[in-house]
Amino acid sequence: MAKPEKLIENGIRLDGRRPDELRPIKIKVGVLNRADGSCYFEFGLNKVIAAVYGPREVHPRHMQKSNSAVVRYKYNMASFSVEDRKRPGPDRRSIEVSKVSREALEPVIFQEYFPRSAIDIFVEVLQADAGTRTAGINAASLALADAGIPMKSLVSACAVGKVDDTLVLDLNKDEDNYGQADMPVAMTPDGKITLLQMDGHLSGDEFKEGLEMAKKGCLEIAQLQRAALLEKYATRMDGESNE
Amino acid sequence: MAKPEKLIENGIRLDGRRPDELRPIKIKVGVLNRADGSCYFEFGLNKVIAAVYGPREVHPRHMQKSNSAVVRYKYNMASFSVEDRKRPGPDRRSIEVSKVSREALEPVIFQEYFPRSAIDIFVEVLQADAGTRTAGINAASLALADAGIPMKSLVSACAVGKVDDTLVLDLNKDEDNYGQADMPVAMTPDGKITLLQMDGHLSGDEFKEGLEMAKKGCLEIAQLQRAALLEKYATRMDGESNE
Amino acid sequence: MAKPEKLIENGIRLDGRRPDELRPIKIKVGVLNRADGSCYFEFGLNKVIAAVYGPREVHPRHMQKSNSAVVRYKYNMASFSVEDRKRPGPDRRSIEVSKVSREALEPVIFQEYFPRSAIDIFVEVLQADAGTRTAGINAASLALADAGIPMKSLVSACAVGKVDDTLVLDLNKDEDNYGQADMPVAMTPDGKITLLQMDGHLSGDEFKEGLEMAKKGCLEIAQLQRAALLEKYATRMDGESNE
Amino acid sequence: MSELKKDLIYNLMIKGEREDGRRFDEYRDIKIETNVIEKAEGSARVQLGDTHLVVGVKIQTGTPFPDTPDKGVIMTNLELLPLASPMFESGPPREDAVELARVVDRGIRESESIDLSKLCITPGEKVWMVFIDVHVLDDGGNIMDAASLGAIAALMTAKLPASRFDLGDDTPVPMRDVPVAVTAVEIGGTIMLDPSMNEQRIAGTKLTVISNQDGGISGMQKSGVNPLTTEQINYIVDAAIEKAKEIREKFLEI
Amino acid sequence: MSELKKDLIYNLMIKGEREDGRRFDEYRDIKIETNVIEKAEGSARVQLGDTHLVVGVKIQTGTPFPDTPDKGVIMTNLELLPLASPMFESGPPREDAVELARVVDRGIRESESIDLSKLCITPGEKVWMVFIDVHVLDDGGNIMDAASLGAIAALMTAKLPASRFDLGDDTPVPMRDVPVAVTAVEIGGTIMLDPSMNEQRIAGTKLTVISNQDGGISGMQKSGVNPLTTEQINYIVDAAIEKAKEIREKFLEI
Amino acid sequence: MSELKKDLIYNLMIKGEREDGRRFDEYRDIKIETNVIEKAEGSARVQLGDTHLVVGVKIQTGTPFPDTPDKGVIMTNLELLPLASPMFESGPPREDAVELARVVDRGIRESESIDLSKLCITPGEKVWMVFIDVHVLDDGGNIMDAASLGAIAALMTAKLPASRFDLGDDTPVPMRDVPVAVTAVEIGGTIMLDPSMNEQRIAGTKLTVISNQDGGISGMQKSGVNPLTTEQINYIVDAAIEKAKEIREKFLEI
Repeated sequence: MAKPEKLIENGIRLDGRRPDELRPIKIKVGVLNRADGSCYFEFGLNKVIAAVYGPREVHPRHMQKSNSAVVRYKYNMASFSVEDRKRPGPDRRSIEVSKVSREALEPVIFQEYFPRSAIDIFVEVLQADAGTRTAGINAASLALADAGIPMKSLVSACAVGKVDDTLVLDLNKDEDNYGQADMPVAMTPDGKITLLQMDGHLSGDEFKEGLEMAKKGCLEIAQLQRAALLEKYATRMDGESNE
Repeated sequence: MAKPEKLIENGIRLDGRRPDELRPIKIKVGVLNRADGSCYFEFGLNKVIAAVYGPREVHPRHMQKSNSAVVRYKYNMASFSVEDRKRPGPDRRSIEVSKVSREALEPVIFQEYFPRSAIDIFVEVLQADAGTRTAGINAASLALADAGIPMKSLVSACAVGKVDDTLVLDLNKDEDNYGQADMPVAMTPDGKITLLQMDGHLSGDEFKEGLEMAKKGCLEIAQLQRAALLEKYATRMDGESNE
Repeated sequence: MAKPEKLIENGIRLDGRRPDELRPIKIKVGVLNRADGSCYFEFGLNKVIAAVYGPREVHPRHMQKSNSAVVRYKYNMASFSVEDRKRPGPDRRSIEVSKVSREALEPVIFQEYFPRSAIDIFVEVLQADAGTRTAGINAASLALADAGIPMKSLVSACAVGKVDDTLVLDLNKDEDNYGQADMPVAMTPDGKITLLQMDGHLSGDEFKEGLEMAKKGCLEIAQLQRAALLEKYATRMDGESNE
Repeated sequence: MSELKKDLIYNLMIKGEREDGRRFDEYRDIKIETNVIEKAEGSARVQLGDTHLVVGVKIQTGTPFPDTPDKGVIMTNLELLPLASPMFESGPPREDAVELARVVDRGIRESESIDLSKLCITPGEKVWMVFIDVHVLDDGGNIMDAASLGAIAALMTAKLPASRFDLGDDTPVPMRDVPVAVTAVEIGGTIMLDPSMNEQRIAGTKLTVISNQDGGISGMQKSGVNPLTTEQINYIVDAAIEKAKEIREKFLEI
Repeated sequence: MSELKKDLIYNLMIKGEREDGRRFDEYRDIKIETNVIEKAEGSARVQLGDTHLVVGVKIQTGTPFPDTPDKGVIMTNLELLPLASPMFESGPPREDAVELARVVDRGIRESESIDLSKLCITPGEKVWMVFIDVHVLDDGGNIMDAASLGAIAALMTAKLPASRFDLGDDTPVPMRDVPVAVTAVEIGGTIMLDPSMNEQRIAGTKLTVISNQDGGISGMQKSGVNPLTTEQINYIVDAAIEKAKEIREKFLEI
Repeated sequence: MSELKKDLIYNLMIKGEREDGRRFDEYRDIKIETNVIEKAEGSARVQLGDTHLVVGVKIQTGTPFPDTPDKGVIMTNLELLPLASPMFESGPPREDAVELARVVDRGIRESESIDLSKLCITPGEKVWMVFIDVHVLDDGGNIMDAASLGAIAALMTAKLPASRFDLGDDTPVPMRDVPVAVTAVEIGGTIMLDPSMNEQRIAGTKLTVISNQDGGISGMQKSGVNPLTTEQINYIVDAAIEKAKEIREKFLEI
């Protein structure tokens, strides 16, 4: 898409959302058989799947920690997930996203329960449309819960941005491309920020306002996450097979 | 060579062979000093050399198997072995060829005699002209014997193919390029198939007929392999130095 | 620079030096805080920095030697050190330079004092102008001393070359590009040659004469090295902080 | 894999049964959904029993290979992602992934299911490059057949994105055959189609036969260390050609 | 890091002090020297306390990216060289180096401190490619701020080598802002700017705020596992914007 | 290597003998066969005692380097294949292979044995690229000299494949010198030429001297950790130049 003249008209964004409105979200917990825990997460056009293995043995041995689990996070984009085919394998962007995403989740995991072991989180981006790292963190948080990893709480994530001089929640691809700022945030239900990145242009006040907007978005997502977890458990208790 | 009009004329192939005739074969066992076993094998214009080291220690340690030897097979084409220089190092093709070639030989090796050790097979293609994987298996089989690795039997390999709607044994490069099917086969003297790949177009009946043709080819090669081994031992017993 | 008509006029080189004259040298020992020993060395326009860590533990374990230290040497050129940006990371040239430089220093290190440990030498070329390997060896020799590694002696290095049919000491970039021979040499104060490479064209007699010239250059450098070490210790004894 | 599990599968086999109740020549449920990735030119999600994968097809323009100046290019890649199995933990088992990708690729290429000459835009200069990427999400055995089905399903629904490259209207990828891969294993003398993960591991050796609409074979691959007899191979070839017809029919109904 | 050292730093902090005697919002000495590498188009040597690095800028012509045909290209690389710290021994900790490089890069890019459109030579064909390479020689903590300062200093003194490419006279790199990165850590509820290596390791989490001449923010990065509260973040943002002004002023005097 | 073996070689040396009965300045048998790889533009098989290698030369057209627009390109690669020695097991000892390749390369390049200007087809656009690949099959010591001989033998029998590239008739590679590498080791004060594998390992240090038809030196390389005295070096240089003449003469008879 070429740059549109306006990204917001009469207070409504090009995809019909209000400035503080999230894109449609679809969550399904426990979608994979082999993984210890898994979650499929759609965030607008973003489609990601997270899987968790662990606690399990650490290879190579020298990566073990004697008093806690090692948490590893691998964010990977499918070659077909974007307009122009991406070469398979990690690049500098995915290395950074993996690092900050891992750091967004580590604070809620009781790592000290599992010395010398690994908790492996794999996030596959099947389709990308701005917001894959936050979608991945949301999915991974549920996959950890699904794997039965003891956690202090879930983690929820979404971005806030600025387009046409207006703060908006949860940028889509066009807003990301043609907007003025993008700021992904992850937090725990009690408001602790576990991921914060920003690029673009924001005044100090805009930043503070934006952070509040992101926190509201995260709380909304947290509710959907809890509902998805409950649905999974309800299904289980009904004696249905988990597909 | 541009595609010729006919690859078979009056029942005779462009290089003068009948459909069920192998290319000239030249075998020499024990051609290297450092390797535990070795074999030079010419198959038409194909020139390959195989070396075997082992049983020997396995590095890295975690690759050891507690109740059997690990067999490793590395097929490698010299940069100068083909018309257009090949970049050195493994590519996807050589990884696949190494895998299926190893699997073609593993069934005849008494791996359980050598727990925690490795049997390493290296095949170097010095010149390639269609048929390097079968030439490599034939050479490796003899290099294993030359290294004194206990084996149930030798393994022999050759391809069968279809050109000008005719099944032919042991395709050369032009027949491979312009033919309709290529099917490399490896087998033990008692007819057990240890390698089977096919691409191109064959009817079910052609396949069955082709497989019989390949088996006959393998038996012919088996005789030459045995003769080469005997020659080596005879040479040894004559007290001649093994060159 | 395009090839000049003459590289030596009236016995004086383009940069004003006599044939047997070294470029200006600037040495500072102990320039880094984290490294166990370090040295900054300017050799004309060459700017290199060497750091030494060790003796310290060896990873991976299987690289340990049971009766002596392992000496490792990593020569690396900064991307910005040359006219046309160099891609980061080792190339074939830096692998060879690292090898011969390590071999130039190993003979003077009492490696047997530190079994199972590593002495790591890192040489970073910040600017290159012909002579980086010899500059690196000179710097590394002092960084080893600064790290307190027991040594039989220092090692000094410089190149000799032939330009306009004249033997000259310590080639600069233009002399290297347009000259007829380049011969880097490293030696101990008692005249043992620990590095010797040559390319270009020299008669047997020129070689012998050149080697003597290089030895004189090395002795000159050895004096400057000793002075730089003394300055470092003097500074220390004066109670000044080592910057 | 525990000895107990192995014994169980052997004992069932002797009674003519399989762990999931299937007949020896019966496939697990096949679910195929296409156009699941809107940003790809073609895509399919395949579930074959517990095995689950997504295939995406990306198409762009590029330069032909010097020796085939008037033909498009297809490239197949397959990733055994570490989320798909605990066995894939320490880096993907490159060898297996490479073999799977290459067999899927040959299945498409050798069956001539894509008319590569119709992928030529300007001979010697510009052709369509078709990238087939198989993303394995859950390994429940027999990835090979699932990947082959997914690749064909994704290709059959893919468009050449001509409008995006100012080359006129989008058109379907020119397909002319539907190769179907059928994989069998041999356990204790019995041939079973579509092996589950457990069956696959016990058997040691798989034989994949790829056949076309006309009943001809366009690809075969034996994978694994146990040898097979001629009789076993011939039996599998016949069974595979039959089964492929059945699968193809169902597939074309989608 | 020993428990003793940790306790020391905690105890000092409670008394309102730091191990090197600084105030909580005080930076260590900053020494910047430019044009230290004559063969680079721009360069700077930065010493921030014990942290020591060299930034070199190389500029050459190249092809623009297809989606920005009328803009130059900047690329930032940062090497955590093994000579800079015993922690970097067994291969550089790629993850940290990549993060640092990308944050420095975004700081320059997102602040629009370089006018990329002025780096275009022939739209769609030829543009200036600016390579910023950060060589870390000594890690004394807070590499991020030192690297950012070094990158800007090197760029401000860099020349487009037009004469070398037969494109007229050399001109300065078109700079229009001076983004300054300020990094803070939180230890036991106290915010400290410009963390030393020990402070950085105790804190676990850093927050970097990059701000511009107009006082606006052009980049932020939280790095590390401990969470931060909104209050802590807002405090750091305000402090960072103030401190950046101070640093920028001193910097522009150089 | 066992202490016993070392002692044996030392004791022999004291008596003026070598383990294989040679004089100190005597080479092992050299067998050279050319055109052994029909698909290469040039090739040679060299056996120097137990050392055995094949050199293949491939020649194709390509773009010259920007700084030498009117010269062809030569590139030398050497592989210490794991089949050549149990020491090469865990991945080739990259360092040694790189050094060998680079010394062979410099020997050819610096001796100006190939007239690179005659490898230019269209200045700045198209030149001949000569790839020299050394495949070491059996390591019996002194790979350096065997590889150098093989490279020269392969080049002297190589053709520029002009007809294949529609550039007229094939012509020989334009050679104008025959550099010969002679390698020596020092053991207990004694200089030995053409070291066997055992001698090489005991000595620790090799010195290679490459000399030309006019008796001049075009390359030298000390390899290994033991230092050498000026006297030893000068002795080796003289001996190497003499021996090279002898080898070159025999070589040119082939």
